[in-house]
Amino acid sequence: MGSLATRFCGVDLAHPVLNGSGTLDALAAGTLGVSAFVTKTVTLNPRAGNPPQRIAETPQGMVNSIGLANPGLERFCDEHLPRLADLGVPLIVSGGGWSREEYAVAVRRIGAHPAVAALELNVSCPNVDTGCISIGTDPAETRALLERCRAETERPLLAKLSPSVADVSAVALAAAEGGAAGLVLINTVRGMAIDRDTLQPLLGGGGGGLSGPAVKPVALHAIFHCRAVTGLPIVGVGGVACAQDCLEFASAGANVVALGTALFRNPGLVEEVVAELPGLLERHGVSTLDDVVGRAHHHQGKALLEVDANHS
Amino acid sequence: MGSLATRFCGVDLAHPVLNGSGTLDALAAGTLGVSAFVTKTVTLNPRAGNPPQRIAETPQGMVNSIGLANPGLERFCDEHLPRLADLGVPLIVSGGGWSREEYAVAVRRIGAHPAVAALELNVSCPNVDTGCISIGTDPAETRALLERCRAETERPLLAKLSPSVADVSAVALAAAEGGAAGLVLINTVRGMAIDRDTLQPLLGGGGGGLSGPAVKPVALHAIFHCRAVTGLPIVGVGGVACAQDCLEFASAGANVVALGTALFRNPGLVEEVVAELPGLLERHGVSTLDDVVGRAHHHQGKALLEVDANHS
Amino acid sequence: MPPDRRTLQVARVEAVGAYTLLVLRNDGGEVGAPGQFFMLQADPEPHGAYLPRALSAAWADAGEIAFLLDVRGDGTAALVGAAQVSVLGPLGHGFELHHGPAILVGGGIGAAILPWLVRDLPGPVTTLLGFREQRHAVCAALIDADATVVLEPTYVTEPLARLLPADATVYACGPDAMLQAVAALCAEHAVPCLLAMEAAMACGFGACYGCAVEIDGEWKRLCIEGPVLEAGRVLAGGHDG
Amino acid sequence: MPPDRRTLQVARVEAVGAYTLLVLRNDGGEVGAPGQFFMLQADPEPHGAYLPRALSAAWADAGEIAFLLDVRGDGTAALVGAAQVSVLGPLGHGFELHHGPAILVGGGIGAAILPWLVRDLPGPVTTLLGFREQRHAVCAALIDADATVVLEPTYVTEPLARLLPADATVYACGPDAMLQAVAALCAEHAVPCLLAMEAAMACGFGACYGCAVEIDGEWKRLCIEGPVLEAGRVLAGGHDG
Ligand SMILES: Cc1cc2nc3c(=O)[nH]c(=O)nc-3n(C[C@H](O)[C@H](O)[C@H](O)COP(=O)(O)OP(=O)(O)OC[C@H]3O[C@@H](n4cnc5c(N)ncnc54)[C@H](O)[C@@H]3O)c2cc1C
Ligand SMILES: Cc1cc2nc3c(=O)[nH]c(=O)nc-3n(C[C@H](O)[C@H](O)[C@H](O)COP(=O)(O)OP(=O)(O)OC[C@H]3O[C@@H](n4cnc5c(N)ncnc54)[C@H](O)[C@@H]3O)c2cc1C
Ligand SMILES: Cc1cc2nc3c(=O)[nH]c(=O)nc-3n(C[C@H](O)[C@H](O)[C@H](O)COP(=O)(O)O)c2cc1C
Ligand SMILES: Cc1cc2nc3c(=O)[nH]c(=O)nc-3n(C[C@H](O)[C@H](O)[C@H](O)COP(=O)(O)O)c2cc1C
Ligand code: FES
Ligand code: FES
Repeated sequence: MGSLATRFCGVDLAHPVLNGSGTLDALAAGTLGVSAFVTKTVTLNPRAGNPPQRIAETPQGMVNSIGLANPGLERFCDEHLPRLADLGVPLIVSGGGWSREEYAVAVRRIGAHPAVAALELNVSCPNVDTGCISIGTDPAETRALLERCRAETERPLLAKLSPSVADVSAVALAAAEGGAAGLVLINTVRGMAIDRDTLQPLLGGGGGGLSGPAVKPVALHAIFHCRAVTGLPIVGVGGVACAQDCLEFASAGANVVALGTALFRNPGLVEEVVAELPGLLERHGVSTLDDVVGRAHHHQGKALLEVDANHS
Repeated sequence: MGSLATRFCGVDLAHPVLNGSGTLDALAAGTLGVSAFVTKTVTLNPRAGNPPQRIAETPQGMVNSIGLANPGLERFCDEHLPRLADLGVPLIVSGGGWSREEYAVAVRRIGAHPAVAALELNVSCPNVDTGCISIGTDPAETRALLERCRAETERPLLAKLSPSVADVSAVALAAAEGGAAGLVLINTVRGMAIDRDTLQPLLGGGGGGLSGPAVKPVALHAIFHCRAVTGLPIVGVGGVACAQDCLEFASAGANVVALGTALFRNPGLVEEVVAELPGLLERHGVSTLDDVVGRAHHHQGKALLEVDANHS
Repeated sequence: MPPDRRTLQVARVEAVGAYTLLVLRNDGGEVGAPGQFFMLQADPEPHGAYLPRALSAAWADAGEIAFLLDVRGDGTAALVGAAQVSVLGPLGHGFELHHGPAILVGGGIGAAILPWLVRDLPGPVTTLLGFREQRHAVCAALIDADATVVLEPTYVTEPLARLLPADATVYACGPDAMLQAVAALCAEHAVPCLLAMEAAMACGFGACYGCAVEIDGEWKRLCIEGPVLEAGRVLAGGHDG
Repeated sequence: MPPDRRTLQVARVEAVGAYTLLVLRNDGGEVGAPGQFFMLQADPEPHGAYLPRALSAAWADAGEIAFLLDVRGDGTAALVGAAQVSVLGPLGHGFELHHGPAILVGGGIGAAILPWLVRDLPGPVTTLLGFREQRHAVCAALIDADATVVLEPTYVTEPLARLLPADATVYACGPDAMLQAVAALCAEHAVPCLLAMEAAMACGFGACYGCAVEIDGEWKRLCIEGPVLEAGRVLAGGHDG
């Protein structure tokens, strides 16, 4: 049986299963076995988040309008980061903002902390008014943001992108050109829920972001195309619910995967997936997930990729 | 009990339940009780469609890569249209193309047929290389297309839009400015499926379009925002599976709804929903679906709408 | 620190008037304290209920864990039809059991949480219960044979107002409006008051930030801070969400 | 014209070697002819199988409809565990029953379709069956006690080649590669040949265009044109999809 250990953007990982930003508070519940802990998105100023109701169940998924509730850069660095540093796994800190400068300030401060292995730039949160996602819908803005932030740290920068754009691979390419070391795909898909009794918007934020198995096909599509266009390493996230999903995400182009919404239902899932992976890899005739990465791109020469690339 | 009869873009309908384009062949299976029949998208030239496998099951949905298989304008008008005219319900013909001129030719020819009540312009199919969806991701192109086609017919033109864009309401607004009488929201969401055994792309077309209950939150979001921005009447489609869904879609801003993927599982669903609607409307204290249309927009003055509008 | 998750067999399901009692065979696993809650999901995963449901135990010990359910939607319906249930918990903070007399106030299915509390409270207990209709009140027998039961249009705050001031701690669970009224009454009479609150929850263990409630004047996670809170922590602001 | 959909009770479920026999109580509803198929879904809707599954009847009459299933995934697993099943059909075109001798060729679960055919064919029948392993071959007894059964690595085309040419019609069902081989053999000997084919289907009644197969040199809907087709209509092109 092969090993699950891998390396992602220069960070050594015991296995390829992480958590999605904003879907695990390791200070409240522990790491649940993830090989690297990804923090909830931190912004320059503290944010209370959106008023309740913040979550709605949907067919094989949920819509959330948390609204980037977080303690702000200052308190995060002073109070949270030192405790996160003691978790014993590499840290990936997610940052968000409303302008290039806000991101740059956060990246400089966070990137300077020795416990931080990499930074994730969230340019894709659907639950805030401007900022974040408006950067992430514009390739030029995304490129400029990455360039600006690259100047602030030696740590690898990952760009987390939204699938709710006309062509996510164009944004991914811009991120690559700006100096992103890797991509995180996908953030939630824009969605909305209506209260079945009052017929009013159910969520306090009005709209929200759809996650869970429902969006798995959307994630696979984004990963496949961004991989084809950029060749960057990818954290695959979006509806991953079992070891088999990890293989499918890897084949589409993800080097490692992150569990998000699935953790809410089962905090033991990371350990279950990690336990199941070696056997599943063996059944597929390979010894590591790396052997599967990008396999869907090498079909019948390159025919399929070309057919599909035309579609975007 | 109230009446289900309604009027949409000048077309009298016995009730508010239609079919989604490409999800019912009335010549093969009858109208199944829809109040107006929407055809599969017709293109200038015949199209064989994509190679198999064309469909994949996903959590609470499916991904298809049919690829606009259709007999082409000529055969459609000569062989299909006369038979469709005998169905006894208003016809809405969906047209697609690769250039403004192709759409214009189709609109002129189809719009001239006396049995055609309205035309739907599909600018949102994810399963063809260029054309269609590349128009529908660009507001200026969409406006120009509508303007060009308006010149060719007196019939109402409906624009069918894709949710896989950064801001569908901007495209909707452009369609409105170009002269669209109404909107059809949503077409499928870009997605992909991987064969669980070979880990290769499962669909012959590589990528495809996600539909079914999984995308319901995405449809509600698009309808809500396009309604807010354009005020145009809307055919709501995307995961509708029961009478309750019709009310939620109406509240978000749909005047009538269309059943798509749900028909594949249950061709009797139109009749079931139509039978259930009056009682459900009564439980909500209203007598027609019109009474519910747009209700989600009139919350606490206008506060919620404004909160949410900021999010896009 | 990671919450405990296990699969338990359903021992029995009984109608209790309009509500349903779901009793799980416990495997000797930890059950926590009255007021704590569990995230439950039918196993195998039910159709139409992607997320687990938050439920407070009606009572629990090494042998069994019981829940009183208001079966409203797909999730609870699947639970009362299941042969086994996946159970995450105990979660959150339960009631701090004060010495001395206790006044228990339950509204509707909020009463579900009280049987265990009645059993464990060290001092004398007075129980006040309010329900919509008689069929909901049937569960009063599970809680306290001597309970004062009122039906709408009478609110449970009426008998409570007659008892106050009192040298007692008030433990309340029920709809938000009732909790606010109870908290206001207790504040007026400077009577200590603990509220068991509800919010839409996706995870129950602090991961999703979905269960925000205005606590200490800020949106905080109910699953971490509560679900049982001192009334003073939530009364102050009065959130407008 | 709209396909008929009804809910039928499961009469019995039996293991037949590696396969499973699912017998539904028919309510006297229409059953069509051998080779037609039905879209089946467990009722209530199962978790993990959003679309119904296409299955050809193993046999059917006013009293019961039987299916022989290869339980591979969530949909078929839910069917064999269900108490009732929603059934759409009969759908598509079945076998045209030629007079005179018949040679039946079945490969793997493709044999599921043959019992009804054996029962209804007017002339003498020779049955050739090929399976992966003995446990799959157990179902041969349901089809024809005198069947010639081969196991891999022997292919069912071997005994067929020995029978041809013959003054008979060949009726074949099995994996694509087998059907192509059977069709090629029959074409070579100018023997009439009918193939029951499979394709991924979402609807079964012509609505989704998902079941495209190259028929008469074009992609056509198998659910409308087939699933039973004259071999000549599919042999010609040889699709590369
Ligand atoms: C700490 C805590 C303890 C609880 N204890 C108990 C208890 O002991 N007994 C008990 O019966 N209940 C209890 N509840 C409430 C219980 O969790 C809910 O009643 C239960 O989730 C309802 O599930 P359901 O499947 O019946 O209904 P559903 O309404 O189908 O499921 C609830 C789900 O639907 C969503 N939803 C709710 N309302 C709407 C709406 N109007 N429109 C659209 N979506 C909606 C919610 O977000 C949730 O995901 C408790 C809740 C909490 C937070
Ligand atoms: C006309 C017709 C008649 C048939 N008759 C019979 C019969 O009599 N007996 C019988 O056993 N079978 C029959 N089949 C085949 C049967 O429909 C399939 O075996 C069945 O759908 C499998 O369902 P499942 O739930 O077991 O497997 P699953 O594989 O879980 O379900 C099949 C679903 O998964 C998708 N899928 C299939 N393969 C993959 C893959 N590698 N990766 C990802 N997704 C995949 C398909 O699109 C389909 O939606 C027939 C098919 C047709 C078209
Ligand atoms: C409740 C919730 C909160 C989230 N918060 C964040 C966040 O703060 N930053 C971020 O980049 N992504 C956030 N996400 C997105 C997830 O990290 C992930 O990209 C998305 O949910 C898709 O994965 P999933 O389907 O596995 O959940 C959040 C998702 C959920 C459900
Ligand atoms: C198999 C299939 C084929 C479709 N073909 C078309 C089409 O030709 N033209 C079009 O505008 N939309 C087409 N659609 C999109 C549907 O009309 C509808 O917009 C979409 O499926 C979302 O609705 P649903 O979730 O109810 O299916 C197709 C959808 C499916 C599933
Ligand atoms: S329920 Fe998820 S944080 Fe409280
Ligand atoms: S299965 Fe839908 S068209 Fe044939």
